Amino acid sequence: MSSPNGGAALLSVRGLHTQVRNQRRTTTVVDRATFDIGRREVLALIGESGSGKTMTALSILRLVSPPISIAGGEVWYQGQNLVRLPEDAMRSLRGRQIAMIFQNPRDRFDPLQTIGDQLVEVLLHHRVARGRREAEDRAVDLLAEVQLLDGGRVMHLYPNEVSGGMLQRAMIALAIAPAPDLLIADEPTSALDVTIQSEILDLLKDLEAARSMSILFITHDISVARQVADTVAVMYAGQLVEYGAAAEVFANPRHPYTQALLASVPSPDAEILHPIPGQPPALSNPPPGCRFAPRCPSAAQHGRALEPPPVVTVDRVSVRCWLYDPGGA
Amino acid sequence: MLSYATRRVLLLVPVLLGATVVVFGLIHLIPGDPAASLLGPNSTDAARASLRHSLGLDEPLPVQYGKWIWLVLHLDLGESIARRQPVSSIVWEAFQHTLVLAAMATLLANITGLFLGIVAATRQFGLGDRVSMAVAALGTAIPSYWLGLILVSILALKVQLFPTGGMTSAIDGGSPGDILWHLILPAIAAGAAPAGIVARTVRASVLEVLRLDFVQAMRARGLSERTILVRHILPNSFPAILTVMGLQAGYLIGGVAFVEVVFSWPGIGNLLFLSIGQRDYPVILGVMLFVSVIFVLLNLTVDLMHAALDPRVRTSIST
Amino acid sequence: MISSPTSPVASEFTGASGAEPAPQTPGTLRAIWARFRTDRLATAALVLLSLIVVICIAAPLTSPHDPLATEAVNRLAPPGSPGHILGTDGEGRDLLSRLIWGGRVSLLTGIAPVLIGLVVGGILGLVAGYAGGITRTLIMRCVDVLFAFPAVLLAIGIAVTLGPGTRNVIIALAVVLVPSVARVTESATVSACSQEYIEAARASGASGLSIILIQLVRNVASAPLAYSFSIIGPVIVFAAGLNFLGLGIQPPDPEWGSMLYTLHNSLLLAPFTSIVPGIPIALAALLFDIIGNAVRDVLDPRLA
Amino acid sequence: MSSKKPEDPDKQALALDRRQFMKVSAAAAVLGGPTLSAFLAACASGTDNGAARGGTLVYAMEISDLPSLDAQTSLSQGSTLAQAIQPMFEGLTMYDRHRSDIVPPAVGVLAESWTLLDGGKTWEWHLRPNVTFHDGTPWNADAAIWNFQRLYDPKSPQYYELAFQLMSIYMPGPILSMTKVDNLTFRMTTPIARPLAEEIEALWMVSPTAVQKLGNDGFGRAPVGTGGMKFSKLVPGQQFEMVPYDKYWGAAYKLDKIVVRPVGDATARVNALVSGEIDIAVELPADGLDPLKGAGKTVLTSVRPHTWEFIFNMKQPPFNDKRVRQALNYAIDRDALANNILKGTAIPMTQLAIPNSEWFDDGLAPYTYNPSKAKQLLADAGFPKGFNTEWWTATNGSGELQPVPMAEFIQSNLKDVGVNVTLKTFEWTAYLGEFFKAARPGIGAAQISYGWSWTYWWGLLFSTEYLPPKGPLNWGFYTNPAIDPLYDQALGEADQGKRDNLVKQIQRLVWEDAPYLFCVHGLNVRGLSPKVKGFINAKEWQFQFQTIYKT
Repeated sequence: MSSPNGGAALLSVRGLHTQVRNQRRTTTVVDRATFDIGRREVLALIGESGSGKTMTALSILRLVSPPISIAGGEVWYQGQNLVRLPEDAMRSLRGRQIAMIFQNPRDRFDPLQTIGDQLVEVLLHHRVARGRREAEDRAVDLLAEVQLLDGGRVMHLYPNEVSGGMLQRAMIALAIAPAPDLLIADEPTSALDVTIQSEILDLLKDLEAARSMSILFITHDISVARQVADTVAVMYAGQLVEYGAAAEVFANPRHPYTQALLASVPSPDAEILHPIPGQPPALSNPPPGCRFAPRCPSAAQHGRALEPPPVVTVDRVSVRCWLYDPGGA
Repeated sequence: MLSYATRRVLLLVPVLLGATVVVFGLIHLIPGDPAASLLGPNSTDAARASLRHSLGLDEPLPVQYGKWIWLVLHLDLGESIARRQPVSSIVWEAFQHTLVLAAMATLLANITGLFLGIVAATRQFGLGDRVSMAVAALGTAIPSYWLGLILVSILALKVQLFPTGGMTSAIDGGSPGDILWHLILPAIAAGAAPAGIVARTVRASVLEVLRLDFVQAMRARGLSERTILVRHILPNSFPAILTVMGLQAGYLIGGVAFVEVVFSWPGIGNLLFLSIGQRDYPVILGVMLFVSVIFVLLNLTVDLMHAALDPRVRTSIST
Repeated sequence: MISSPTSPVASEFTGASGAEPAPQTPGTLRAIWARFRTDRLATAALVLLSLIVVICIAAPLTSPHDPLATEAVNRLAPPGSPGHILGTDGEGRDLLSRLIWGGRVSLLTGIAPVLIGLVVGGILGLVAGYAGGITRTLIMRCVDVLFAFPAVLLAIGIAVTLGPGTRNVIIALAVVLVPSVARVTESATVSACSQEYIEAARASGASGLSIILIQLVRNVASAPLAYSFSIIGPVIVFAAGLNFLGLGIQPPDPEWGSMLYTLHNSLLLAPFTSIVPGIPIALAALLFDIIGNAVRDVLDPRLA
Repeated sequence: MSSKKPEDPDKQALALDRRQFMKVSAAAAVLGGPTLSAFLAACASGTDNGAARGGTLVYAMEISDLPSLDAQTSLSQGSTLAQAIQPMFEGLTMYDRHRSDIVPPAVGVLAESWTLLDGGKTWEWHLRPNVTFHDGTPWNADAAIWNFQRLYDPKSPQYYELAFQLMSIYMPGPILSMTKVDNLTFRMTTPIARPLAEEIEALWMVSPTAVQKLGNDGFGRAPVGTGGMKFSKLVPGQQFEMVPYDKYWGAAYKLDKIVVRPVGDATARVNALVSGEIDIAVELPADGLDPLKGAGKTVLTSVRPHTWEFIFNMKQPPFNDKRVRQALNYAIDRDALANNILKGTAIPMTQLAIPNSEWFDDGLAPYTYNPSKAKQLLADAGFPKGFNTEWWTATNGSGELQPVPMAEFIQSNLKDVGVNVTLKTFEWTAYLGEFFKAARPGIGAAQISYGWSWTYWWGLLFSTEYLPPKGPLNWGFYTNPAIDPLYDQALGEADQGKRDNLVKQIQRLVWEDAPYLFCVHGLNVRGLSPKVKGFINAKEWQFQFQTIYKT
């Protein structure tokens, strides 16, 4: 799959393959994922929980460790293949050039240190500020940038003393402190109240514009993806099943899973909700051929559920489905 | 924090009261006439009768207990049969020496335990883990009194690097350096088992913290492993480690007893050992009562430090 | 350098994917044994320990000599002497025979207190956790009181009061162990009682009481069992220590700790012989430790 | 008489001067103080270089903690503590331990001489002039009377019951009267003639002023005597120190300081000697001697009056039967006990008296190792299959050698003739406490060792007068009506040869009656650092520090 929006890619993921290995078997959790993120682009990676979205993100940052490992593929960033980069170089790239924020901010802070201390630590570590005083000043500025206006007070609070929304803002401040090119946001709003969700989404959009960052936005929530995405990649059972410009995919979903997904959530266009029948397959024992076949209403149409479907590009949207096989139906 | 501390301190009262009941009970479990045991074989019948009376042994048990506790509250633990000195001063003297040894052993055990535990946790399932945990297992299995004998046999008698026993040199002894020189072998012998336990605890708590999500977030921030370990993982493991370290320090106050005997260290354990041989019951029971108080206070200190170190405990209690 | 630890996501993932069965309750003995056997080190330890235990129990058959027969002309014979594989002690008694006979006492004083502690502490903890209210407060406060003494000193104090002898050492150690078993059992019982099936069974009335208790014991048992197993090793060391201090068995009957104390008089003359009785103490403790760890992993995987 | 240059103790071991063995006769009026010169001349004796002096000596006591240092309660630990505080204290008489050729005789020390009046019932003591205690209190008749009142006069304010209890083992009293004749003379009257010069040898004088000022407990922590060394420092439970007393009346001690530490564990004493932490230790285990010699240390032994035995409980069966007692005496292998278990640090007991002593009876047959004879005697007594019995022993203690291994060996010997002994062990202090309560039903025998060196002991042990509770040493309630007249006769007999004969007759009766399981004579093992010079290996339980110095 190539970048659907064209232009020079900031990050190119090619055939990324991540596995969990234990004594008995090897389970593929990210199956040859291929996609690009352009400069100032927001790519929404959509899928149910357990579909491999987070694994994809962690694989890009190489934050996986045994028994999980990257078994193949490439991740190109500024002419370097991150999969093969030495650990030292990778570490200096983490946070500074590719930052990440997470779903439950409360679990992602050191509970024993104040928010300020943790900000200062990152600022000093990445040499964004020299000396503690300067770092504290910068930290207050950063907190202001994420709409935490009484930064001077927040600095001295412990993570368990502030609300989830404030903490998510603080985490964003932490992430953008070294001015990264790419921000990976893993379900950043899922744990928050709906009102705060949209504030955070707005904040991320603003920051994207103001700091000209790219964002890899991971969510299971189609409505959230609709609000932020330039590009959409839909993941099912470790595989990308549909990948294309957001407008196109949302307007005209091709893969039966994408269609079902869109039908299952409230949207301006859909009046009735249709939950997807059945359960996603166990990745340790995926069905042969098309992984969605057991739940697919259209599987009977092509009758080739037992063979792996090809990836077909239709109108600059890539789809992994027998329905679009040029040689087939 | 303050109310938490107050509550913890108040909870001690029934526990300490119970401890006195246990010790009082033990006095009365001693077979034979306590007065005869307390006064020794050379005592006259009159002296025994007067002691029985002053101990109130001719009165109902609750009255006896009340009178005894009154004496205990005045730090009067009776008089040693063998030494004919107040038990309180004998015990206090010996306790200070035990404290020195227990402190040194605790220090050694904690440093070694921390080192082994961190090595093991950060190399989970690797060679470092296996070696560290094997050392820890050996440490906990080897009897301290046996290790003491082996150390004496090799390092004091064969190589003569260290003294064979005692706390000070007979000639010009007593300087801190001299005491330290006498401390090394007994502290190693006493500290081996706690070191093993601390190592296991450190490994488990560090692994537990390593499993926490914030560690991954720290990595995503680009922090180095060393920074994460030293500034975040260890402080977070520390409350659990501290609890075990405190327990081990408490254990050592009693547990150095065996080592004290092997090294003739003039502490509580040696005192207890001698008093056992001499059937010096007032000293034995005085030691138990005294040490239980110290032990309870030590546990309290550990709890309070735990609270002080962990803002979650602190705030959850202050709100 | 420091390698990366297991990712939290990984365990979550493997759990969700059903890659591992999620063991919750110990299940049948057969299942426990099957899981235990996968630990090769622990299995080897079990075999070796069983061998030691059998040899000691069968002392009348396995001991090459009378452990009390002195041979004054042949005292402190070095290991490998004719007729005395491990040599002889200070009174010319066969060291191996004394170790074998002594093992009976040492193992008994190490294991019996744990068993007593398990039964008594287990019942107390179960009653306290199940009954709650004033009963629980009463029991647990008493337990707290015993916790006010360092274990070593409490055991010494009790043993001294009761007088020397193997039986009294066992009693003293059991008293020391009861509180910790009671605490472990009580907290396990409280958490088990909060589960719905117990609530429901309770609501169904007294007729179901015995069933509840059986059910409860089955659910609670693993924690105190694992705990008890893990302390056998230290208790063996501890019990031998009390004998080392002269609180246990009386001469000339052999026991590892008291043999060690007696032989330390010959430390300079026969260093090896003098420290030999420490070896079985450490070995038994180590083997129990290895087995205890494996048992804990099998019974209570969350603690692993 | 000046003391001789010390000779090789091993060669000297058996060379005992019979004429001097018992020199104090209770019946004869003797002017005492025959060997004061030893104290006075010590400076010039004992070494070939009289000018050599100095050094700090570390002496290890064979007890585990530091009890009160009061000379008059020091016997609570046997004579172990007495040995250690000996440099600070002196009595009216003391053994002259400045010689190694004979068993030390009692000589006048704080008494220059004495006169026996009233057929030996009244002793008139002539005190040494110009002696002061370390605190400046003068030594005179008042001080002497005050000291005896402290022990023997319950009506005096300074009466110290504990001291009396401990001391009465050696001098049971009573003292009928004490009268001051002049400032340096007083008289002491006892109901019968007694060999007081020997009996009060271990009764040392304390400063009345210091006791009054500090109280009995306080005095025990800061003792004041008249000896050549004075107390300087106490580290509770660990050590005490003594330095020379510059106003000492006698020959100055040569050491600059003596440090005394309690090291109760015999092996710990050997270890500390080997590693050089201490300079002198006594009561060393047999297994420690070869390693000590290997480490270049000096090991000294000597045959001195000492017996190690089990006392049978004569009050009940089976030990009220002489055949049983004799049987057991035939059942033990004394040679193996002395030579193998104790590795030659003891000799087999062939009679109560040590070889070559005044009382050694060449015509007395020893109990040999003869198990079949033992079995026969047991069968005759009605125990063909033997019996079970409980015996008590200490685990350590003053003069006790290695009681547990020895008892275990004996136990194993007795098992061979069908007598099953259950041992019950006690630490020394507790053991003495139990021992002094005398035999009780159910206890077959109790172990003890005696370091007696004068006739008087045998009265305490065997005469009807000193049955328990009056005489706590006769644990087993042994009496033989034939002994009493012999003993009375001996006490009053002036002629050395006749008295020795009487004593030998007592011994024959005792040997035949076998109230003890006779075992061994200990050889008084002393270990010395090679740096210790001027040490005189006295043939007595204690040695003196006066002539010692260190290089």
